[in-house]
Amino acid sequence: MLDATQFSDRPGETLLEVNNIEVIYNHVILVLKGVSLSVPKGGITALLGGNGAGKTTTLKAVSNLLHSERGAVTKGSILYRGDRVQDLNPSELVKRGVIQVMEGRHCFEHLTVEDNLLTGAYTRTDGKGAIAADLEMVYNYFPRLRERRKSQAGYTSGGEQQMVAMGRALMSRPEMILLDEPSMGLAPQLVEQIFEIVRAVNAGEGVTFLLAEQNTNVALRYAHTGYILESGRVVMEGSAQELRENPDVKEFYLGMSDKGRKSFRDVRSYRRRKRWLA
Amino acid sequence: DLVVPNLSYRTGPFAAGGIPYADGFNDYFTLLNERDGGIGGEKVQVPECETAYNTEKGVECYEATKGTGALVYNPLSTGITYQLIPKVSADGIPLYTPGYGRTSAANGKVFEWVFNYPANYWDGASVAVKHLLEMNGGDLNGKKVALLYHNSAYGKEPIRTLQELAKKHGFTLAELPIDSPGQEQKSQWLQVRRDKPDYVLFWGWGVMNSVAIQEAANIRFPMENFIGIWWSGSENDVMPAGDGANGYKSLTMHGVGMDYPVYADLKKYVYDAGKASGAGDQEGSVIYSRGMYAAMVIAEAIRKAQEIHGTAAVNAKQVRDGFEQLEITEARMAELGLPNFGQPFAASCADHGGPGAAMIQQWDAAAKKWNLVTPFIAPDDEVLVPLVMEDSAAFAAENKITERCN
Amino acid sequence: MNAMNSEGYTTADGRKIGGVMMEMKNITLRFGGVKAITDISFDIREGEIRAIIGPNGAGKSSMLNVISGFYVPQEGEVWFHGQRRAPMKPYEVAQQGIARTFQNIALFEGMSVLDNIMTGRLTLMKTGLFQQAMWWGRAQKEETAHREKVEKVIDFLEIQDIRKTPVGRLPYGLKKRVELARALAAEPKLLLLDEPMAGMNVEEKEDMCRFILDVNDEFGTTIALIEHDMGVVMDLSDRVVVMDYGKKIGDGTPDEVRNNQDVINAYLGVAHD
Amino acid sequence: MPEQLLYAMEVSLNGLMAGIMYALVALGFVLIFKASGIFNYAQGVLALFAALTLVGLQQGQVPFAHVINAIFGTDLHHFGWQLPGLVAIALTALVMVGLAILIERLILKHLVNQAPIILFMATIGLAYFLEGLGDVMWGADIKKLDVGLPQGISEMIDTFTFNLFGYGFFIDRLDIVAAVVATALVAALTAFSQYTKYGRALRAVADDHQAALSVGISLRFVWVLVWSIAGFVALVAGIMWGSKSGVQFSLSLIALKALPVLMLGGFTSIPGAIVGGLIIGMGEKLFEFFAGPMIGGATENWFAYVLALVFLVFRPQGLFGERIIERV
Amino acid sequence: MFYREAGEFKTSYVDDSQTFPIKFDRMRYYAVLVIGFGIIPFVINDYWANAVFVPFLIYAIAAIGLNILTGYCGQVSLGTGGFMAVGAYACYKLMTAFPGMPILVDVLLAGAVTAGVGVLFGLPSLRIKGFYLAVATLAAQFFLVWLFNKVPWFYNYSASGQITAPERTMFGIAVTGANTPAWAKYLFCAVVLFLLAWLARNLTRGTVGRKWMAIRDMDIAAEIIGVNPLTTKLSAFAVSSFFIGVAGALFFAVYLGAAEVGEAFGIQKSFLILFMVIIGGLGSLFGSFAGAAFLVLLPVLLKNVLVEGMGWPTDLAAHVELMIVGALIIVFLILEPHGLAQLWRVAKEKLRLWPFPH
Ligand SMILES: Nc1ncnc2c1ncn2[C@@H]1O[C@H](COP(=O)(O)OP(=O)(O)OP(=O)(O)O)[C@@H](O)[C@H]1O
Ligand SMILES: Nc1ncnc2c1ncn2[C@@H]1O[C@H](COP(=O)(O)OP(=O)(O)OP(=O)(O)O)[C@@H](O)[C@H]1O
Ligand SMILES: [Mg+2]
Ligand SMILES: [Mg+2]
Repeated sequence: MLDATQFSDRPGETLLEVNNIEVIYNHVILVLKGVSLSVPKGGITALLGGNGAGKTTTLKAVSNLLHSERGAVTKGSILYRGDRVQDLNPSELVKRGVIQVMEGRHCFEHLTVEDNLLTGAYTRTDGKGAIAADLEMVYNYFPRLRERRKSQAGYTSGGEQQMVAMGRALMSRPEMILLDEPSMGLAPQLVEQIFEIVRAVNAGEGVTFLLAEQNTNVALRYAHTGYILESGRVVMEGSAQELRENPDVKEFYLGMSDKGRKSFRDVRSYRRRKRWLA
Repeated sequence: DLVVPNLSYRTGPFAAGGIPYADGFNDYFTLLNERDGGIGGEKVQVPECETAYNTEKGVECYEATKGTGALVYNPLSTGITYQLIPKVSADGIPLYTPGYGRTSAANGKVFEWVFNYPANYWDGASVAVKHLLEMNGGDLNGKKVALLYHNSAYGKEPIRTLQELAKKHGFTLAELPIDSPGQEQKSQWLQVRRDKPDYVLFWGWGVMNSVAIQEAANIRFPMENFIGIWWSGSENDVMPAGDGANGYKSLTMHGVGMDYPVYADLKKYVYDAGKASGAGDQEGSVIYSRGMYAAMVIAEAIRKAQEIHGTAAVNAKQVRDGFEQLEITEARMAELGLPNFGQPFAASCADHGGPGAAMIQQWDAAAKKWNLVTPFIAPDDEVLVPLVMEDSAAFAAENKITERCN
Repeated sequence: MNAMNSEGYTTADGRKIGGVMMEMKNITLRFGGVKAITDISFDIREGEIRAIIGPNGAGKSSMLNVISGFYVPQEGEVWFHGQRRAPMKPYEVAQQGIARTFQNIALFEGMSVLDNIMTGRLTLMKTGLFQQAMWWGRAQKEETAHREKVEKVIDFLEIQDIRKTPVGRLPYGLKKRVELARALAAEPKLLLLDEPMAGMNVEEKEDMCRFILDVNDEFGTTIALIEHDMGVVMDLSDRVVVMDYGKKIGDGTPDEVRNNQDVINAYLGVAHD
Repeated sequence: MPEQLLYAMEVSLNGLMAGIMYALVALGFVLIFKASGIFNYAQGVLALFAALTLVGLQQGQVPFAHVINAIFGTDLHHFGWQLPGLVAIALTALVMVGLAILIERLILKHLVNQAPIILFMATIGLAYFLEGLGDVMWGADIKKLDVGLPQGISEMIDTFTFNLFGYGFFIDRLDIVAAVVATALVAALTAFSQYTKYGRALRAVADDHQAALSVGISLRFVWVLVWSIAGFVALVAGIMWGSKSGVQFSLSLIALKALPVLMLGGFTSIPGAIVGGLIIGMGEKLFEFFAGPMIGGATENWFAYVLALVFLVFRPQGLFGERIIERV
Repeated sequence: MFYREAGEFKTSYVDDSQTFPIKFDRMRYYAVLVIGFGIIPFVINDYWANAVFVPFLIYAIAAIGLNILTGYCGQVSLGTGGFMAVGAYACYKLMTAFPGMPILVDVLLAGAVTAGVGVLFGLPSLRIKGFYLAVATLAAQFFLVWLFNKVPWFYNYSASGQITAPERTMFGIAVTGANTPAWAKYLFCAVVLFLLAWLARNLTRGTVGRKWMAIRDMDIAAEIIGVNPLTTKLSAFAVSSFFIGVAGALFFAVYLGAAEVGEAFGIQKSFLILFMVIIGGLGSLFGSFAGAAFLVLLPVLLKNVLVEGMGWPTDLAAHVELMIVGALIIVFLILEPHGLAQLWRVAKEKLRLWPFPH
């Protein structure tokens, strides 16, 4: 078990390494055009970028969920703990401790909230007791879920479903969690909560996080390092610190102008997004 | 060569009946080719075409084969027969449907191209009733008879006749339809068990047969009072019921078993020569014999045609004449190695239906064989002829056909 | 309409807000045991941008569903244009000029972007089955007429380049935009938006805001909007309803709400700048 | 007691029995639907295939004999052994497991995350294939299936009811066996899907393939498991129907009797299959008994469906089916 | 680049919404028409007509019909056989009741009658969804078949319950009955198919089509944006049944000439046509043609290859045929779950990109 401080002592040791992968959907649609990431062990890495940049695709490539979307990694390699994982099937990957929280909830709508959480523990073998304990932990993170535990997930609110998805992942006691847009549709203080949880889990249990996030400013507040994706390519990377400072990031991702945060009302003029690569 | 297509079905729900029939049909012609070098010196080709008892496939087969100079068709399916009747009439190819198909085709005045001698369903119904009469010293008054039938064109054929006969002989008729395929017959047999009919007549085909016999055995219905049409009287039908089937009766229009001289030749020229059709394990079975019988009649008709037209390479039109003037005598059957196998008959321009006599066979479960328990019984023409006339007249009217032969 | 409603008011930036367009009176909605909404009343005025905020599961989306007739509240009345609305089917509501977008995108995955947006105009298209079958003549004329309108929307939302793409392939953010286009195509009087900016980055949110504001003052469309991004809510909306556990805990201008202690406790957590 | 009433009782009883026979087939459908949202059109053919294999193994038939003979001109038919029923059943069960594995490898694996109708279509293809394969392997003739199950009227009930009402009811001994087996099966399967983590996994897979994958449920395992069980259920159904009507093509058509049962009980409920079976069986038989004579009989086929339809109008997800979630 | 759409700019929305926006496609389409109407009728013989073309054309009509219901409106139906039977028997009754009436009118009226029946059995679709509905439509299938089998009025009290199509002519040439020339059969069906396909195209490209698809893709959302599910679903049932009814009428009157309901319009028909639609491609008219062609041609082809070509025994051939068809269905689905039509589209996209992989 290492915690954040340890992490800061010895960076570098990478858990996941994505080397210049290319992803194609339906044999024709080229989406990732050579993406490379390296995710340090015990770190929180943010994957930023606009709509359609390829964040989700990248995460799915790592967790091998692409096949089920008729997509495929056609170039490059994905190494987890140094060994190549792109040919494993997702369940083997989960057994190795990599689990994904998918974009847009994906709850099992006919199962109750609690059953949903328990499916997260499917691959676990450490007995009922441990699982029950973790269930308790999840309920403590998300009290709202405890109230709705017996109702079918399909009938819970958007945010509740988001919590279910999160909790379900935690239930598998993973070593690495791929989070896709965790903050989407969550109330502000819950967003903070979620990220607090992320930080806690990361520090406490040493779980590594790779998270795709639109809410750049929260993401960069909690992440250690970040990558910025633009239409299938990594256009910028660096420590959260550096990224926060970067003027372009400031303008396009944090919505800051030199004179602090400006009102959404004032943004009336048509503004073209700056492209890093023409 | 002479081409006699064999529209058979070795697959689908009725394969169990289609296979032996097709084998018998093929083997007989193989015999003629091997032993006599064909008919009148002309080899016979029997191209087989799979219909799976399905009308569309039947049409496809017909169209596929008719171009090859086919001389006669024998589709072994009432449904397909109805498809083909208009077509053969237009294309001028005879259609031979012994013991099945459209009964009123017996009236040659209307159905120029169709032949269904020696017997048809209405004959069968009448013969069955006659047998019942014999069993009851000629009186069926107040008796209850149930007709259990395949809920289709085939199964419905005998109803009119039986209704007439019921009027005439004063027995009551109960009609119990069973939907194809007929694995579930509980309702029908419970009803039989309640109403306790004295006799059950049965028009079934395929799995329906074995299930019916099984169920009859289950409810302990006296088997000797359970009489099936000739399509419900094969080994396949009684075997599954085991001993329960003992005593079950069915009609037949020809002999059964292998004690006919022809089998010696078949063995010599066909089976042992490894030329047997299909898996070659059907010899002597009831349906096999029927296929062979049909082949025999067709062969004789062709021979007749050759005789009439003085050429070996006859065409379809000439073969029709052969059918129309065909006469099968006891002597002839003996020559063919099938003494007393079928009934003697002579066709004519007006009569395409033959005498319509049939025998009753009974299953001996212990010996696992059918025994003939009656000689040929002639049907009750005084009832049947008017019916045939009526139905064929209706057809003639609908299709604007003018009567021939007069 | 009674006098009080008809007044209207003028916003900070001088937009004129008309009388009450839609009024919810004491709405209560239950699902078996769950009380999604408890006795909530509020109104939406002509031309205003009305925000509904609240923690997850507070009942916001349910409220929109009540407005668009998909959920039928056990108690309470819905008043529209000064008349009590008789219980009616969702499609009838839509025909009254109420269009909406959904929280979990509800686009027609099997159709192209263009067709999806065209469906927005179904309520306005009138040719019958037989004219359609004949095509030439009325059907075609109508088709092209509406197509022109739709193209305007497409230009407006800057999605020309994806016109013909099947929506299934679009990334999340664009789907949201297409959904907005579909709603706009209906030329609604009242536009309901359920978290239109979820899953967008600041820049995209800025674009979205621009669209919403433009719709509001170019077509004078009234807008009710659910959003979790306080920045957006506070900047855009004229008045805000705050819900918590199905109850209304606040209602007023952004500033009033922002400083309302209940709201801070229940939702904002920290007082928001 | 009035005769009619007695008859009606007898008919109802037999209806219930028939219903159980239908339920045996329906069970297979439910299992697969529950576990993958696949409507398995091939279930009927599976039953046929299982029965054919069982008879074949028991009689020591040479598989593909017909083809082999056709090609090599040999004359193979039988190995000449005669296995005891249970051994044959066990072997057949193994074959069905093997089949399940093949199906997963060759078909399902490639269709993860596809629309239900597509998977449905795939099972149709499978049905065609198995139908052909079964015939090629074992031949198309009627086969007698005999694993020593009792058959025919049960004297006990007959005499008992006779002493009671003066009219002996007919109950087929085979049906009684079927009833017992079915109850056991249902109990076992329900327990399995309620109380094991696999049960939960199955339902998860049915809801969302991708999400199931993402939490580490191995679709491969789940599907092989489920199809094996379904194969076994098919075997049981095959045995019951086979001993009733002999084994041949039509056996696959019993699937059609199972559909209304399925619909009425709910595609996702194991007990539903039984209850649905009972209702359908009894309903159709009683209708035939009362209305049949008036409107010409053979009403069972359509009435079963109409009956189910009526229920559906009131409960669109069937009696015990999972509520269809309608949410935006 | 073999296949171009680049360099074609639409100047009006009318052009843009035409059936074949791409010149290349348009050309191919005209070519097909020329062959279909200009060449085949002159070279066709009985075998090709009865074994291949006529069934293909008729099944194509039925497939389009079912595709409208299942592919466009998302209502899975297994009642197709029953509805074809309605068409057939309606046509038979009309033909025999009004011998003077032109056959084309008979056929279209038969379609109309079927549409009515279709709407009736469509009503449950308002509550029942998905596979439940599919199984529910079987009620229609079995009931209708039973009805036509039981009630003698439908088959004019003929002894065996078979119906036989009397001869009817068009412009003095027989199109039904035994004496119909092959080309007449073919041409009659081809014309009807052409007309109906054109109607289908119009319906699916406009308002009605969008309503159907909206209901298919997400019925709740559709209702909320203003689609009336009742009228939409029923209209789909009506139109689809009309097509299927016409197909049934042709199937009986022109193709079979005589029919027995259980045999010709049994449950297998329902499945067969559903297969055509799915294999061809749900929600694609081209798919309906492709699917029909596939399932009509393939068996005939296999049969000829295996039996005539390789001289296999017919039963073995038949079994193997089943296996091959089954296997092919699966293979196609794995290659492209959305049917032959989609396979075709992807192929085109590849061609467009050719020689570049993406
Ligand atoms: N199943 C698919 N088939 C075809 N194209 C797809 C598919 N899924 C995604 N794409 C394409 O891949 C590109 C990247 O999509 P992706 O979902 O990875 O972006 P994203 O960064 O996650 O966007 P968002 O922030 O909106 O989630 C998009 O342009 C999209 O059109
Ligand atoms: N159809 C339904 N059946 C049962 N419960 C429901 C249904 N719809 C909503 N609920 C419950 O009602 C409550 C309010 O749901 P709603 O979707 O309105 O929340 P919300 O305010 O939109 O939250 P979020 O911001 O997360 O979307 C939730 O607890 C939800 O579980
Ligand atoms: Mg994404
Ligand atoms: Mg919501």
